[in-house]
Amino acid sequence: MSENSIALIFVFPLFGAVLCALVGRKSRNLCHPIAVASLAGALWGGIETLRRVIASETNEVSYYFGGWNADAYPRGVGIEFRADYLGALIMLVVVGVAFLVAIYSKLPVAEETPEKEGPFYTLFLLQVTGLAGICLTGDAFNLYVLIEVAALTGYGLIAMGSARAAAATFNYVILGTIGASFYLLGVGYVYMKTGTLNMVGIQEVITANGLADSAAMQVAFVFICLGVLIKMAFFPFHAWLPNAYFHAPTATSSLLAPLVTKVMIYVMIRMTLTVFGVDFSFENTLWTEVIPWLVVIAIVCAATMALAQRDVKKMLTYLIVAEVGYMVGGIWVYNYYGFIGSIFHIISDACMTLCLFLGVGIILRKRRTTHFDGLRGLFRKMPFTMGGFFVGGFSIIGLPPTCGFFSKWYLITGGMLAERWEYMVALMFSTMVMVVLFFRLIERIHLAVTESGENIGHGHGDLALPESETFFDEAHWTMLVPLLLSASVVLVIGIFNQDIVNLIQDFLEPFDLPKGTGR
Amino acid sequence: MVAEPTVVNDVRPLIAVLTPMVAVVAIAWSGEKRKNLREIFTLLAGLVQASVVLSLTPLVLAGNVVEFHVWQIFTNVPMLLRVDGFGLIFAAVASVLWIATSLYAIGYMRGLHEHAQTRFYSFFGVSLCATMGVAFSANLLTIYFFYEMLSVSTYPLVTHMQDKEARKGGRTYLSYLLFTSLCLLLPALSWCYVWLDNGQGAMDFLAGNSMSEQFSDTTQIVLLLLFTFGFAKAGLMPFHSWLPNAMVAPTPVSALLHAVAVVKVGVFCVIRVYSDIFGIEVLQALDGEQIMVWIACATIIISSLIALSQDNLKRRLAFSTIGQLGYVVLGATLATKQGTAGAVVHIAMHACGKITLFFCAGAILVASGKKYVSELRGLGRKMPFTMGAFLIGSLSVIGLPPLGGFVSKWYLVLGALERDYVWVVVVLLVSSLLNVFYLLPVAVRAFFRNENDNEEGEGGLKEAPWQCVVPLSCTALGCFGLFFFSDVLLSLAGL
Amino acid sequence: MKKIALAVTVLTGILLLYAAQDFPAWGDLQSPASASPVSKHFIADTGVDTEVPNMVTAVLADYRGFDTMFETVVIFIAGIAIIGILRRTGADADAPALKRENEIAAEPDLIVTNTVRLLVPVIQLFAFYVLAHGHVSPGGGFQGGVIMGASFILVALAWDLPKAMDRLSVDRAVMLAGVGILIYAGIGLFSMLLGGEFLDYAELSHVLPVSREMARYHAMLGVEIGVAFTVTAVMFAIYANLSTRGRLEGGL
Amino acid sequence: MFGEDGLLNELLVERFNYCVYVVLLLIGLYAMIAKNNLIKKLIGMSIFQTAIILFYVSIGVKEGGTIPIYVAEHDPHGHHAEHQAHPEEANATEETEENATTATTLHEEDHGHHGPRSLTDEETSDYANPLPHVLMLTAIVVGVATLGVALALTQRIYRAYGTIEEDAVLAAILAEDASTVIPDVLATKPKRTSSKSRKAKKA
Repeated sequence: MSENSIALIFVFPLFGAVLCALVGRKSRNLCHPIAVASLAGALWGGIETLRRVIASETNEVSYYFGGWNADAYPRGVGIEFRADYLGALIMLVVVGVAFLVAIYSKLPVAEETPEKEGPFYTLFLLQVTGLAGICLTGDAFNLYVLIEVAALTGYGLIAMGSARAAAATFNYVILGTIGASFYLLGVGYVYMKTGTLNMVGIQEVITANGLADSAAMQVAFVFICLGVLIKMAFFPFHAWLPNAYFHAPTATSSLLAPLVTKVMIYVMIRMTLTVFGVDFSFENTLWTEVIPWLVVIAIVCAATMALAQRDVKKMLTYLIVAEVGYMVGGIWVYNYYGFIGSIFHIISDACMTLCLFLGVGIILRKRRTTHFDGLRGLFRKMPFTMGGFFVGGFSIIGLPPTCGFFSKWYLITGGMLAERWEYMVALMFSTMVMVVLFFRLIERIHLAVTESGENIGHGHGDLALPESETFFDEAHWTMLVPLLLSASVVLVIGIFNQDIVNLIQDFLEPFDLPKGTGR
Repeated sequence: MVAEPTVVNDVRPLIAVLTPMVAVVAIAWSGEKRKNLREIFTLLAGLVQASVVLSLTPLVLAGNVVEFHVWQIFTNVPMLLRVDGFGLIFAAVASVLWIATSLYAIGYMRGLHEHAQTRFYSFFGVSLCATMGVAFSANLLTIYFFYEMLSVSTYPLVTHMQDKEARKGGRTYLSYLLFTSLCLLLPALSWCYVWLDNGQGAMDFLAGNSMSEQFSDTTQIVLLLLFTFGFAKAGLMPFHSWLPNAMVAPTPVSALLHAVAVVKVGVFCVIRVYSDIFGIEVLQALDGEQIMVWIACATIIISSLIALSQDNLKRRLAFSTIGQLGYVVLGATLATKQGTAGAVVHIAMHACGKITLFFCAGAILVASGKKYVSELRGLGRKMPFTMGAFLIGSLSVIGLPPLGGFVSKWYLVLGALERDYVWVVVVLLVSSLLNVFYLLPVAVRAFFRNENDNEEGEGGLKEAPWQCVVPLSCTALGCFGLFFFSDVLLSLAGL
Repeated sequence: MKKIALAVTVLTGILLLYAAQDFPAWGDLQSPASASPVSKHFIADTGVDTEVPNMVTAVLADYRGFDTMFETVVIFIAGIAIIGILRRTGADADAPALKRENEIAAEPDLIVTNTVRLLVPVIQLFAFYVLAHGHVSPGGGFQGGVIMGASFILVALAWDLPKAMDRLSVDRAVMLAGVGILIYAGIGLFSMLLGGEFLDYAELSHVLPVSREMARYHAMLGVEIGVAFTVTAVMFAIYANLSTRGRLEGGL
Repeated sequence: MFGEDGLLNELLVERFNYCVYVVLLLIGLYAMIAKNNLIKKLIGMSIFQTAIILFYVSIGVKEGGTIPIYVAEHDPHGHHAEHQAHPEEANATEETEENATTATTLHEEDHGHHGPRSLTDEETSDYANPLPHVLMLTAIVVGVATLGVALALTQRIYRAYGTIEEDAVLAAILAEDASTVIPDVLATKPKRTSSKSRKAKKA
């Protein structure tokens, strides 16, 4: 079974999804266990895959669907799944995050989208299938199909919430379709000029035919990047994200917020490194001089907008936009360390965003609101929940030893070596904004002060909170355990970052990225 | 680096760092209901920690360094604990004074019936863990970890009162510390990390100083500035104003913050960077390094002048602290062996003196509820022990023999003369005079002014609880002790 | 918004035209896409590999069968998502139906119903033909499924939705769609269990009394049937939900 | 780029298809962004996707190529069928094949095996490229699915706000936002206790 581990990653969720759809109407309670079990299976397949990649000599494992392997047939005849360190790591993050969210979603789904458990878990599992597939596929068109699988399930999952969610989703559909269509168009250009859809095949043809100066290829690159940037909610194209994630049901936003944008950044890395190749992607001043400045604008604007929010969940959605800027910047400073930072930040940001969204979900469930005013005194009621939430916050700020510190570290190093000072200033600015944001939250959660600054309870003697507020009221264990797990993952990834970074370095080594400056 | 010290692997540094964390778990478990148990745990942890730290002294005095490898953070950069003389001085000061502070805190907190005492003791423990970590860090990254940990873990202590003022103070505190550490320090660290590609291990405090080979003078100055201001806990102007703002905290916290843990961590880090990352020789050879001396001197003078105008006793002490920290930084910037030694010893001397002063301020608050210098008339007769200790602490901070403060100032003067900075000597003298002007009147007013107005309840004024008085008397005696045993400190500091 | 749109459109247009100068000539035999080994292999060796005369079907269901599986999943997702979005639950479900203006509670027209009665079997038969004959002529699961779904929609148009739902209720449609995916993925999984890769139909020759190539041929028919199931069911489910705003009652 | 012999002529005459797709795509894109009516946006979306489909299919065209389904002589089953059921017809095709210029020997060899054979290069150029067609089948399906979901969303929006004009929906949402009061959880609790105490006093 081990040689089929790549197939298992999506076979489990796929069959699980169909099963959910089949049993969902009659016995809704079965859906949750099915989802958790199938994701556990997928997780096993994912770990097995990573293990195989590590064991393999070339640091990558290929899997040819339908048996159309590259030895007997021309490359690109069938669809190839190619797991290298980059893909395998991010796939593992996707499946792991989804697994935690699946456990977590038991109560929120039953409460927020009653009687829709069947459709919800079906879409949930298919979303995971799509996202995990994106990380592994070695075929540019298959990537499009999987992007659309992820997008469509996303639309469904978000719109299952309120009418507001539907209105927000409509924007998402329009922008998402523009993004995906641009990607499709770009792939069409690439196919027209290279005659293959296999990612490695495309790279080979570009090198062999000297397509670096081809106008069509350049436009293809621009379209693909544009499409991916829209899909990842890069700043000027972010309009769909905050509302969609804000109004989405808790379980949905907990799943989508950590994963969708990150996976799209993965796609961008994949496109620049594997498909178009380093020379093509980073030698053309048409975009290499433009995108870093866009990144700066994106980070600064998104951070500023986050600062203006008075609602935790809304604030977090803007933080996602800012973090997207970080990672795109990490790619486009075009430096070895920048890439490490970018890839590591995909992993760590997924974990810490998960942590925060899980925390926000619990707040929402307890307080019926995520507005700043509703946060007072939460720490007394739910110390463990809020502890986990704070860990996520520290990681976003970038305090050691959480993983956020290490990714930021590599990003800064990359920016410094590439002498992209404007990027570093933007990073610093947004870090400061995050400090302000999170300590504003911590102040409210921890200190029980009101918006106007008056204090509930006085400094001396016991806090004069209403009696009902002082007792210990922790979240349900199905919600608390995933939160604490994600918080500990944030710490563990941080502490053992060296192991992950080694894998990323092994992945990046063949691309011969610039490691230093001309200093 | 004269001779390579022998490296001894030992788990004791880790034990010293982790003891407070274990205590935190025990404290949190005991909770508000079992007060006595909780406080016993606190004291016990302090005793264990102090004895572990002190047990390392013979090893270090014999010229060894003690190391413990925790885990690998980056390529070439492990999380490494290492005890050398300098670190040991700081760790010993911190752990011994923690015992005193814990004892004092018990009296203070119970005396004022403070809320959330469990939280208070817990985070106190965490801060101590971070302080120990800083003292024993073997490289820049490890030190950064503990530095940030200290920033965050003292936040709940600063905002302990939970009122508007505490909130404001907490905000200023964190925004200054995190802004500097994330925006100045992190790039500087990352800049240093770049060397690692050349296999130099330049972040390690024991590694040879390759700074001058790697960077131009301008770059080095920029790095120097980034580091010096990045460690904003050192309280150098213009990043000093978190310190007076953090005065909203309960007095034991202020004592810990301003005498032992936080500010000393700041200057400790600065000295580490100056002497172990840049290296004395490099600094001496560096053009434009004098700018740091000027900044330190300016901080000393300006803060002393501001201290003169403060009526709130704790704020006055806070500005005094800023000035005293300036001494330490000055010693480091002098870039001579004697200057550095002076700086190191001054950490201990000032810690002992200033904690006494804060203890006294707290004891006065507990006993009489008075916060302002102008209210203290005649208090010396009611609280002879407290005010006596205050006088001793003041004299030590001013730097009169036979008190500890004298020794460190002496070496600072020697260091300045070695570099032919006569004007620095002048600055030192002027600032000592200013110290006299802002510290002595407090004691004088307490002892020699009659109380003009008899207010309600004044008659019943007594000494503070014994848990308060005992520690402050001990630390006051410590000021004497440090003078007489200063040779141990100096030999640890490498002289 | 209009100005932004105009600017975006003009920019995109410039990019597109800029790229167009680099395009290969129309119908160029030597264009990279036409001359690539992949394309050549599809044309030259489909017969050898799979014995299917319709290259499009072979590429769709076998060479790129994984794409097609997810394509089917996309259809399935659309059906589930629409149900998820439009289904009324809780208080929403009890809300009274909106009375539409000019609503005529008319009987179904006799001419229409009778014509449909005659047409539906023919349409369904044709759907089976398109499905089954997809290997040798244009057609296949998607096309057949759509035609099949259209027959149910026609019933719903001629009478009303409940009449059509008597034949294929939305619940059953969801089930059918799931079964379609199960057939497709099940064939893939079965070939994996037989020792090949996922969707490596040739492995089915271990259990079928045919050659490896013919195993691919037959398995393709199998997956096309799965596709047809899903498409039929989802087409109808989409229609049923959209036409009644998720209430599943009354006519259009 | 805009020389007299250059782009315009080339675009309009030689690459007419490409031009059509560009125009369609731009129409669709403009409608998606600029139109106020949600349904019109969706129409734009459909046009946009159709344009891409047109583009892809244009890639697959080969001059003189037929649809990518084997003609009888290349049909892997053709020979079996012909030999068994219609021997005369099979012979007839065989003759035409022998008259034809291509790869006779290979063909005969194949004939001997009565099985499918690999086509020669020249034979392959007779068929259009099947891959773009397959890809577009997928793209069409994806487009339909997206459209379906988007229509469902539109209905949901209409159900909630009674309009499908974007600005009207936005106005309704803003009005809704303005009227929502954030429930202050902590502030409400003391009142409750005080009312309880009041009751206690009454009692």
